Amino acid sequence: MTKKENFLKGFIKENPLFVLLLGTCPALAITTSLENAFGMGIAFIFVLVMSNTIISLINSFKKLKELIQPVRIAVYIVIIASLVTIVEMIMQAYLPDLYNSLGVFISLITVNCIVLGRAEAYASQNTVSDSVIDGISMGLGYTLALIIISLIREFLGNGTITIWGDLQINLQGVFEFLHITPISFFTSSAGAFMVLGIVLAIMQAIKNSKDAKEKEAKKQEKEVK
Amino acid sequence: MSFNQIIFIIFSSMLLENVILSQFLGICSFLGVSKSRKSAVGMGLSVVAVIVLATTVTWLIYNYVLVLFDLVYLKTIVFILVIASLVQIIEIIIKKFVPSLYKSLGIYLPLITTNCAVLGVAIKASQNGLTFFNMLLYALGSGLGFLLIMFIFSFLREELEKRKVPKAMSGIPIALVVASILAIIFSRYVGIVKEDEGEKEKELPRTANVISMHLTPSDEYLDNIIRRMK
Amino acid sequence: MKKNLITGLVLSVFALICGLLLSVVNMFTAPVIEARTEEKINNSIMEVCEVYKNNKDTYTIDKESIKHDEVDSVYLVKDENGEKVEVIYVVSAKGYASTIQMMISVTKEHKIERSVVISSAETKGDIKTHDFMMDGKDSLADFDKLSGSTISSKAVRKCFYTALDLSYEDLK
Amino acid sequence: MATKYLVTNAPYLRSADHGRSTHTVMRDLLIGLSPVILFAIFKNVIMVFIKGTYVSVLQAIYPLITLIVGPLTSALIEMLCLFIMKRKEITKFSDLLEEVKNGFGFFPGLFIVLISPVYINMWVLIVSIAVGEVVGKMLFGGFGQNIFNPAIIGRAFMAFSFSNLIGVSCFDPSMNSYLNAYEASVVDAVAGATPLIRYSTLTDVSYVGAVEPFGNLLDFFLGTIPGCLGETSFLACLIGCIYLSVRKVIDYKVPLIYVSVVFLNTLVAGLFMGQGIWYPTFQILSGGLMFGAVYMATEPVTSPKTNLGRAMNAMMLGVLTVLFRLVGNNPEGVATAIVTMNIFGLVINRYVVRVRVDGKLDKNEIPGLVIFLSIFVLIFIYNIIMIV
Repeated sequence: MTKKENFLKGFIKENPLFVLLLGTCPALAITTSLENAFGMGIAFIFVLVMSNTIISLINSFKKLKELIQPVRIAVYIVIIASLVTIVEMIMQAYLPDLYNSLGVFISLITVNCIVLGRAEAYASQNTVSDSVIDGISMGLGYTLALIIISLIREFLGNGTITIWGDLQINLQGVFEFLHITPISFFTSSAGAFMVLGIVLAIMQAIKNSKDAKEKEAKKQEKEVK
Repeated sequence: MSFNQIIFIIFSSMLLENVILSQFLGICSFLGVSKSRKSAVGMGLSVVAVIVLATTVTWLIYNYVLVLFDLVYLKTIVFILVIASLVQIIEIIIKKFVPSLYKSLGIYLPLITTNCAVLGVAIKASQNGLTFFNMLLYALGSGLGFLLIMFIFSFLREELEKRKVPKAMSGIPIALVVASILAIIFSRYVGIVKEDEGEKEKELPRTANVISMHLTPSDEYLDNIIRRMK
Repeated sequence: MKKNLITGLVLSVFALICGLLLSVVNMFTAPVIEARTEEKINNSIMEVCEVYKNNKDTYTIDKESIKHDEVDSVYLVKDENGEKVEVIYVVSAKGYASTIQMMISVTKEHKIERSVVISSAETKGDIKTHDFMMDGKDSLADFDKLSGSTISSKAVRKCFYTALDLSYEDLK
Repeated sequence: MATKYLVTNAPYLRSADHGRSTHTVMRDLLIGLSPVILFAIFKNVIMVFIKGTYVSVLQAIYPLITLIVGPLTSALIEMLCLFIMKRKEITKFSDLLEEVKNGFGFFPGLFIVLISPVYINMWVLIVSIAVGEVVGKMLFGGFGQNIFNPAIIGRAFMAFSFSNLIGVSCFDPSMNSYLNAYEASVVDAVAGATPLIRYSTLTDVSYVGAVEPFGNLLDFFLGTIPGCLGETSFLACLIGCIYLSVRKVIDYKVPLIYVSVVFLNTLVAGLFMGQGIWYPTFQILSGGLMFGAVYMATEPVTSPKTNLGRAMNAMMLGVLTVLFRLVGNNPEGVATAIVTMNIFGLVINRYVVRVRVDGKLDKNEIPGLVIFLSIFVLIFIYNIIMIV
C-alpha cells in the first residue's frame, strides 16, 4: 500500500463510521451542531494520531514489545486514557463551551473502538510514519462522517449551521419560505438514530449499485473474451 | 429513602434515561451483539453485573481517594483500569466456579471493557455527586435498561431477518431505524413513574410565601410561619 | 510468578509515567480553568443582578460573608451606604443522576429577580437554556415543570425555595 | 427443528383460507371504516355548516380536505418509494398503481388523518404521513412486512416532534385544533380541548368536572364531543366492528377483551376513588379507545397470530392503556399502548407459537422467557399498586 492510498483509505473505503461501524456512540450523541462535530473531530484526531505514534514507537523496540506483550491491551488503554485526559484538560481550559457541550463523550474516546482497534490492528505492526498517516486518515474520515451527520441534523432540526462559536449561518429563511418550522425531531435522540440509519442506507445503496455495475462489467469482459 | 423513590430512580434510569436510547452509550455492542437472543441476553446480563460492580468500586475510589488527594484529573485512567481488571477478575472467578456460565458468557466479558456504557455510567455516577445508595440504584437501573433494550431488540432483529427489507436498508440501517422508533415510543412513557409526592411536605422550607401554594401545610409548619411573622 | 511480577511492574511503570505526565499538564491547565470559572461566575452575577450591573462603581459585592449548609455560596450586594440591596445564591440541584448549579438573585422584597444555570451535567443540552419562568415571582405556585430530565422539578423547586427562604435571614 | 405448522408473515392467513383476495379485504375495511368517516364528516363539516359558526368556508370544509389529502399523500409516497425500490420490475404506470392498491397504500394516511386533531396544520399532517408511510412501512419492505403500525408511527412522530403545533388550530393560533368551529364557540375555554385532556388536568375527579362540560354519557356514546377527527364516536366504531367481524376481517375478541379489561381496570380504580359506574363508562367512551381497539389493535400484520397470543395481547393493551392514562402524563394512552404491544406482541407470538409447534420450549429460550414474564408480571403489579 502506498502512502497516498494509506492516506485516502479512511475517507471512503475504510471510513470508520460508515463502513467499519465503529465509534457510533459519539456520532449519535454530539452531532446536534456542526461545531460539536468539529470539536469532537479535532479531539479525536489528536488522540488517534498521538496514540498511534506512541504505540508504534513502543512496538519498534523489540525488547519493550516482548515485555508488554501479556498486558499490551492494558498498556494501550492507559496510554489512550492519558491522552484523552490531556485533551480534556486543554479543552476545559481553553474551549470551555465546547467542553460543556461534548460532556462525557470526550472521556469516552478512551473506550472508542476506533482508537484501540487502530492501535492493536495497525500501529503495533507498522512503522511510525505509516501509523501517523493512518491516524490522520482515520481521524479525518471520522470527522467527515460526523460533519455529514451533524449538517443534516442541525439544518433540519434547528435551521442553522454553527461553524464555530458565534460564526453561524442562519438558514431559517428557507423554512419560512416554505411556511414550515424546523423539525425538532432531528435534534432529539430518536432523530439521531434515524439520520444515521438513513445515511448508512444511502451508503449501502451506492455500494450495492457499484458492485452490481462491476459485476456487469466483468460479465461483459468475459463475454468479449 | 422510601420505596417509591427507589422505584422512581430504577425506572427512570431504565426507561426514560435509557443508556442506549437516550444517552447513546454502548451502541457498538448493542448493534453488534443483538442479532441472536442468546448472545444479547448473555451480554445484557454481564453488563448489568459489571456496571453495578464497576460503578460501586469507581465511586468509592473517586470519593475516598481521588477527591481527597485532589487527583480528580486522573479519573479516566483510574476508572478504565478498574473496569479492565474487574472484568478480568470476574472472568477468572466465573471460569473457576461456574464453568457452565463461563461457557455462555465468557466470550462477552472481554468486550465489556470497551463498552462505553460501563465507563459512561461510572463517570456520571461519580461526577454528579450521587449518594452511595442512589449510585447503586442508578447503576442497577442503567444496566437493566441495557438488558431490556438488548432483549427487545434481539426479537426485533430476528423478526427483521424474516421481512423483505430492501437491500440497502438491511442489516444495521434498519436496526438503527427501529432503534429510533423505540426511542420515540420510550419517550412517551414519561410520567409512568412518579416521584414520591408525600415527601414534598416534609421538605418545605420555612418561608411565609409558600402559603400561597397549592399544598396543604401541616400544623407544625403553620405554627412556624406564624412565629416568624411575629 | 516472576514473569507475572515483571508484567505487573511494566504496567505500573506505564501508569506512573502517564500519571506524572497528566499532573504536569494539570499544573498548567488548572489555573486557567480556575480563572475561567471565576470569570464565568462574575459574568453570571452581571446577568442575574441588574442593580449591580448598572451601579458597578458605587455598589459592592461581598462573597461568602455568610455561610449556609443548603447553598454553595452567597453574594451580598450592598449600595454605597452599606445597605443590603440584593442577595445572590449559588445553589446546586441534585437529581437522581445529575446535578445542575444555578445562580439565583433575590431582591429586597423577597422576589426572585433572575436565575441562570452556571453548570450542568445533564445529558440534554436544553437545560442550560431552560427558563424556569421564575423571574419576578415571590411564590412558587406557577412553576414550570421540567419533565423527562434527570433533574426532577422537585430538585430545582427546592433550590428556589431555599433561596427565597434564606433571603429572609440574609436581607434583614 | 420439526415444524408442523408453517409460520410466515403472510398478512392474511384467514383470507387465504377463505379464498379471498386482498382486494375484497380492502373493500371490507373501507366499508367498515365508512361509519367513522361519515360521522366525522357529519360532525365536523355538516354540523358546522348547519350551525353556521365557521369563519371561512375553507375552515368548514377543512376536515374534508384533510380526509382527501391524507390518503392521497400516503399513496403518492408509497408509489414514489416503490418506484425507487423496484425500478427494474415495474415498467408501466398501471403496474405501480396495482402495487399501491395491493399494498393498501392509502390506509396509513387515512388512519393518521382520523386520529389527528380536526384543524391540524396541513404541512404537519403531510410530514407525519410521510414519516409513518416511509419509516413505518416502506423501509421494512412495504405491505405485510412492517413490524409497527405505520399509522401510529406517524401519529407518534407528530406528537413527538410537533408538540408545540399539534394543539394549535391552523386557522387561528389562539384556538384549539381539537375543537371544530362549532364546538369552539360552544365549549367554554375552561373545559379544555378533549374530555381526556381535561380529565388529566383535574385535581378532583367528579362527574360534574369530567363529563358535564361536554354533555352527558349519551353524547360520549354517540360521539358529539370534541376530539380527534374520527375517533370520537363509540357507536360508529361499534357498527364498523360488527361489520368487520361478520365479514371475518377482524377478530371480534380483540376489541372485546381490550375494552372490557379497560372497563374492569377503571372500575376498580374508580371504586378506590369513590366513583360510581359512570367512571369506567366515561373511560371507555372517551378518546380513541374504541377506534384503536377495532381498527388498529386488530391489524393482522402486527398482532400475534394465535388465539391465545391475541388474547394476551389484548389484555396487556388494556392494562397498559389504563396505566398510561391514569398514571402517565399521556392523556390518551391508546396509541402508545398499541405500539408498545407491537413489540411485545412479537415476543408473545414467538413463545406461543413455539410452545404450540414444539410442545415445549428450547432450553436456550428460557432466560428470555423469564425476562419477558417478569416484565409482564411487573407491569401487572405496578398497575394494581398505582391504581389503588
